[in-house]
Amino acid sequence: MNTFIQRCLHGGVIAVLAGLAILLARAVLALDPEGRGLADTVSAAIPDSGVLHPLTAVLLNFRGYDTLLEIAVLLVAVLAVWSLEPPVAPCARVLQEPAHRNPVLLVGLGVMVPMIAMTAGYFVWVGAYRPGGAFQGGALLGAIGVMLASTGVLPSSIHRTIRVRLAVAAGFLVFLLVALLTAGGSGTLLTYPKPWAGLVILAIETALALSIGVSLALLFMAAADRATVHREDAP
Amino acid sequence: MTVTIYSMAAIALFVLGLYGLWWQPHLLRKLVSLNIASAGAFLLMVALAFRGGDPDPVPHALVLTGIVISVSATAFAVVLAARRYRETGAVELDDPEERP
Amino acid sequence: MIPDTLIPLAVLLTSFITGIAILLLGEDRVRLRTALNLTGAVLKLVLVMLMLWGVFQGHAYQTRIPFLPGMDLVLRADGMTILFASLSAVLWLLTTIYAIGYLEGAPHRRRFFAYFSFCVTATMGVSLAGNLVTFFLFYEVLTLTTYPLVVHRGTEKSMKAGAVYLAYTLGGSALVLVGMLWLYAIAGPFDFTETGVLGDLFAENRIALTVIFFLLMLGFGVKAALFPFHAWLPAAMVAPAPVSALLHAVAVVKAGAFGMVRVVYDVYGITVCDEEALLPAFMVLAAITILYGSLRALAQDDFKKRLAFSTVSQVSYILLGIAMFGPMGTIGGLVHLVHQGIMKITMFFCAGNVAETLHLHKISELKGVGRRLPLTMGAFTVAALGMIGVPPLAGFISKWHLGLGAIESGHPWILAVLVASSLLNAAYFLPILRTVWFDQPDSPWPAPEGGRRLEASWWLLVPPLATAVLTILVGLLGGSVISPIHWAYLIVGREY
Amino acid sequence: MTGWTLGPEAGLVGFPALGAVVLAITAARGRRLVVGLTLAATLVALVMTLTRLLSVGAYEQDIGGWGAPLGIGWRIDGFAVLMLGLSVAVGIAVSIYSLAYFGDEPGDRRRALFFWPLWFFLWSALHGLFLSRDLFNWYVTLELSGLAAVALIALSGRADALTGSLRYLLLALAASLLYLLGVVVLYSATGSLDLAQVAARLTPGPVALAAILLITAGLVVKSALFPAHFWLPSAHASAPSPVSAVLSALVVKGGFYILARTMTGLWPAAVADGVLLGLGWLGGAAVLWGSLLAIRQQHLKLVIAYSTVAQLGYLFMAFPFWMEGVGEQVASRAWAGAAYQAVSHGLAKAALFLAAGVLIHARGRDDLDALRGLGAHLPVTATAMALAGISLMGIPPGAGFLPKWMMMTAAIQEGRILPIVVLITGGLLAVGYLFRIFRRLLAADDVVLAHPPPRILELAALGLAILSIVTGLSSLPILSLLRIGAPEGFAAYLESVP
Repeated sequence: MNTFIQRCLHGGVIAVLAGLAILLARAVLALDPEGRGLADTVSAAIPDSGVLHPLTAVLLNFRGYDTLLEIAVLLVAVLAVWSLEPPVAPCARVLQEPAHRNPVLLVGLGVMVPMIAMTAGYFVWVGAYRPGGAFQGGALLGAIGVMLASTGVLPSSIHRTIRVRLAVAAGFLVFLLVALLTAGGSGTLLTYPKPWAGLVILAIETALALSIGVSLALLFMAAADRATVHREDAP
Repeated sequence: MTVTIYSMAAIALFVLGLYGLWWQPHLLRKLVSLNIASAGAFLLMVALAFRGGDPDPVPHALVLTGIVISVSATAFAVVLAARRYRETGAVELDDPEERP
Repeated sequence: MIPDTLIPLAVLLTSFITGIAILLLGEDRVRLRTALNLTGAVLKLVLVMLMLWGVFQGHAYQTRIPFLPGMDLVLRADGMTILFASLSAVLWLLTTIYAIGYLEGAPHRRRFFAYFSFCVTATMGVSLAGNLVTFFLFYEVLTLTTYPLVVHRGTEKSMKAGAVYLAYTLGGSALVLVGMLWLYAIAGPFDFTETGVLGDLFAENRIALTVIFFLLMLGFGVKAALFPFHAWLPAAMVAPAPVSALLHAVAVVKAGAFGMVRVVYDVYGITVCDEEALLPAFMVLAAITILYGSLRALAQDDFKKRLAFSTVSQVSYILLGIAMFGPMGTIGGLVHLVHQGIMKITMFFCAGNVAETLHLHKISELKGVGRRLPLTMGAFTVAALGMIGVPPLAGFISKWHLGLGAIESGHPWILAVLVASSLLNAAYFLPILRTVWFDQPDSPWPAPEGGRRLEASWWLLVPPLATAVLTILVGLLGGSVISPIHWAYLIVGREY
Repeated sequence: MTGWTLGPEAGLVGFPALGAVVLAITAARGRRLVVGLTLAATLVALVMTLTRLLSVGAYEQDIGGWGAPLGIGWRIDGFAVLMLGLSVAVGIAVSIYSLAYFGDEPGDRRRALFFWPLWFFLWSALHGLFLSRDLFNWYVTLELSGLAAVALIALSGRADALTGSLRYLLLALAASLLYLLGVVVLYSATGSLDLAQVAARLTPGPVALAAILLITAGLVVKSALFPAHFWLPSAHASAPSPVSAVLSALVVKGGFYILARTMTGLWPAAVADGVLLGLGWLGGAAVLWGSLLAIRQQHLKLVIAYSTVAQLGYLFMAFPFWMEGVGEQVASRAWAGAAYQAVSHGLAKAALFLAAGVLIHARGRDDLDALRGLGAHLPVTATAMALAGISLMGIPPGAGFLPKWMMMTAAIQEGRILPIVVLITGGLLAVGYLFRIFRRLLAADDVVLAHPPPRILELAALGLAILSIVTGLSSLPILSLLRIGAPEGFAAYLESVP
């Protein structure tokens, strides 16, 4: 009897999902195949945006408010992950053997980290003209963090220092202050003064990249910590 | 035509992801399923942005925002699930062996 | 002086502010609390008397507060208001005095007196309500504020009684709510108006308005303990004596009865009700309740339970009077609203005194109590004789007018009901009097505590004596301006 | 300087966010000061927004000055400001409460460290949600508030909280994806994310239907409408009490708010009658089912959480009155009723959860029988519960009476009996589950308090409870506020407000 109900439920869910797929497919097929969305509008507004690349213009200027909130999401995720730390912090690391005992790893790090960091900086700067920007740069910085954490260079309890907290929050803080100051200046959030728009965006992007990188690395470390503990505890 | 193929694939991914979210008992599998569904949604956005020849940047920006949100939520969910495992030993949402 | 538009509000505030103040005071601030209680009660009485005089002179007191688009909360004083409000004000003062004595040293007195004040505020609101939605508001507040009083003792038994009480009264309120909603949909927003507001509307919506009438009347009937919705009243007897006194004589049952009065006279209009034959059903229901309540009262040995079933029976006299078309019947019903209150509250004070001083709860235990508590039992005797209808006491006046009304409206069978009911009244009250005065006690009664000369403290004696005197006075001084019967004549003059 | 026209509504989003990030950096240092400044600044921003609204009428703000469809827009009208007012009132009470609630025990101190930034981010996100008129921006605010809410639930660290929050997180994410897809479909069809522009460009057809269904499905899960309510009770009941208050009073309203905005915004061009009717049925079912389950619970906070399930149902019972062919009088009455219900429930439920927190704190347990006799010890809290209860039961003068009255009069004008039956039964069932709490509070048992609660906890709960009664007696100002910029086709009833 129980399995019968389960089967009915299973069938029902599949039917609903199939219906959902058909509904969506029908809607997609009914859309105008030549619909251009806002492509032309964006192109027309690019000269006023302070940057040349449309994606960056949308992210940091036209819909910059979304990005502000999105960075808040990342910050909230970091806070949330920290808040879950068990009362006694685990000392486990991903690699039991610290890197400074392994010369190959150490040299590798010495080469890779500056290179990646430079690439990240380039990405942030180039975002104004071609594909790139804070997210790509931040992701690379995050990769540095992951490398350092995996090799045991960074301790897992790193967030206890105010400098780390500041680095995580910097992107949001800078962005928010710009938003509030522009609100005070122009009556609406995030209306950048025209001649300065490019510079303001670059400043925001730099802070964002830093915070995104640090946040991603910290999220990874928190999850990795947990994963290690998980493995050790498992029977 | 390309748009249609990508769109249909995206819809399929989305629906499969939702199915997995419902059907898979293990929390990590649920999370993977959820990410598959997200991938479907993002793919659909990018695909539809390509309809008019040169791509519409707005959906791309939206996808980027969506990805960051998805990454944040996934990381949090993983840590949450791990913490719960430490507390209760449960790896499934309705784990019958969950310690009270 | 307070302007006319604010007096109704001030009448409410005298007890509402008292309640808040008591709630804020500490549990052990007994003297201050007593002072507050008495000040509030006296102030309210003064204001009500002021209004009484004003209304008599043709003043219009009205407070209007916007509530919803097209719907105001209206507080105002008309003849019926005065009848009910002065009853409540007088009895609140007396009951407060009594409760202070009765609960001396008991726990949770802060909560008790606070909710007591809120309860009176709600009762006053019911009497002052100038339209149905205001009436409903205070009616609901009354239900809720009475609950903590009913369950005041906090025992399992009182909790059960509280649940029964809520189930019945809120069920009744739901009926009223539906009826009110429907009525507003048909008639739009309206105030209570003498001779009714429906007029020609009735002919257009005959079926709907008939159903609404029954919804409203039965809904209010629950609180008036109309058969078959009376079961909560005897159950609520677990409450402390002052609460029972207030519930039975003034607040809850009377609010129900008053609601029925308002519906018949000031919403539908007595003429419409008569022409559309809405009333006979309620006449029969009232008659059944009167006889049923009396019969059940006969079988009770518990003192308070017997009084409770007596209330079930007596309150339906009011409905009986309303349901008879004709000035005399109406006068009988309205005046009984007051008279029953005065007499019944006397009895509950006395029952409370017996329980408080001698810890007796059963009638069979009361042998010879009269010698130990002569003043208390004297008051009880007056009230009981009044209930039975011995002239010239309060009960006689009501019954006389009801009898006249029965003949006037062409329902002579009502006379038979009245006679039967009076006989039953006698059958369950006279044995109590005999036991109390003439039976020998099984063992001598313990002497009053602390060698007091009085049978009980002043706090407990003054209220029943006062109401007993009132029972006599309202009968003897029927012609004076402030007598209830005079007001009933005044109201009837405006309703027909 | 002419350029300095301050946008006060920006402060409603900005100040809590600023407070959050400052507290995230400085941790416990200067917390009281930062919290106090944030509360004061947010309140000032609300007052200024309200003043501006009253002087110029409903107005719009284009963030970044781009304007739709390129930029994101805010719409500040009566409905938005009403919800903002609710949020600020509840937020201030909860914040004051929380300052005392998280005490000096080590676990509490650690919790407080994360509570404040998370809570202020949640607050900020909710304000962003109420202000927005951009479909994708709503997605972002939903995610921000949802993630912060989940983290706040998990803060209590109890096993059931971890389970509850995890279930909530997974469902919320899936629901957001459904909503997001609906938005994508709308954008692809109309080339705009601005609600008004979408409404103007959308034509009925498979695209509109798919979009509405997806958006509705996503938001229904977010706002825990029956039968998608199952995540709510465990999540709301296991969270720390101030968090429960915020969740039940504000967070679930977010989904309803967006749905109400979309439905009224896209109405009548693209809204299918079947969807509206279905929402109404589900709402009615939620009222009955939630109340019945609330009566069966043995734990205080579960009773209150199931009551939320029931009370949310009332919000959705308004939707069928927006169907094709219903007069504007009735539609607007139902719309105003739903908005009023959102406010009245928010105030009363927050008060109830805060009061519950006091009782649980005092006794150290949360089963119903632990409440026996507490009323005598904590009369202020008991009073707060009673006042909030009056509102939830829908008994005048509680605020809960008015929305029910508006919906019932709407129903009777339309000649629909079923909603009336559900509304009245729901009220009676609410009496049933609330008096299970009250009767225990009034019981004569003599109890010893584990911890005498700080006075400020009791006062915060009482403040909200009194506000819920005041709201029940001041309908005209609230309705006339709601009238400012009411959506087209939903103003007739409000026009009659003097």
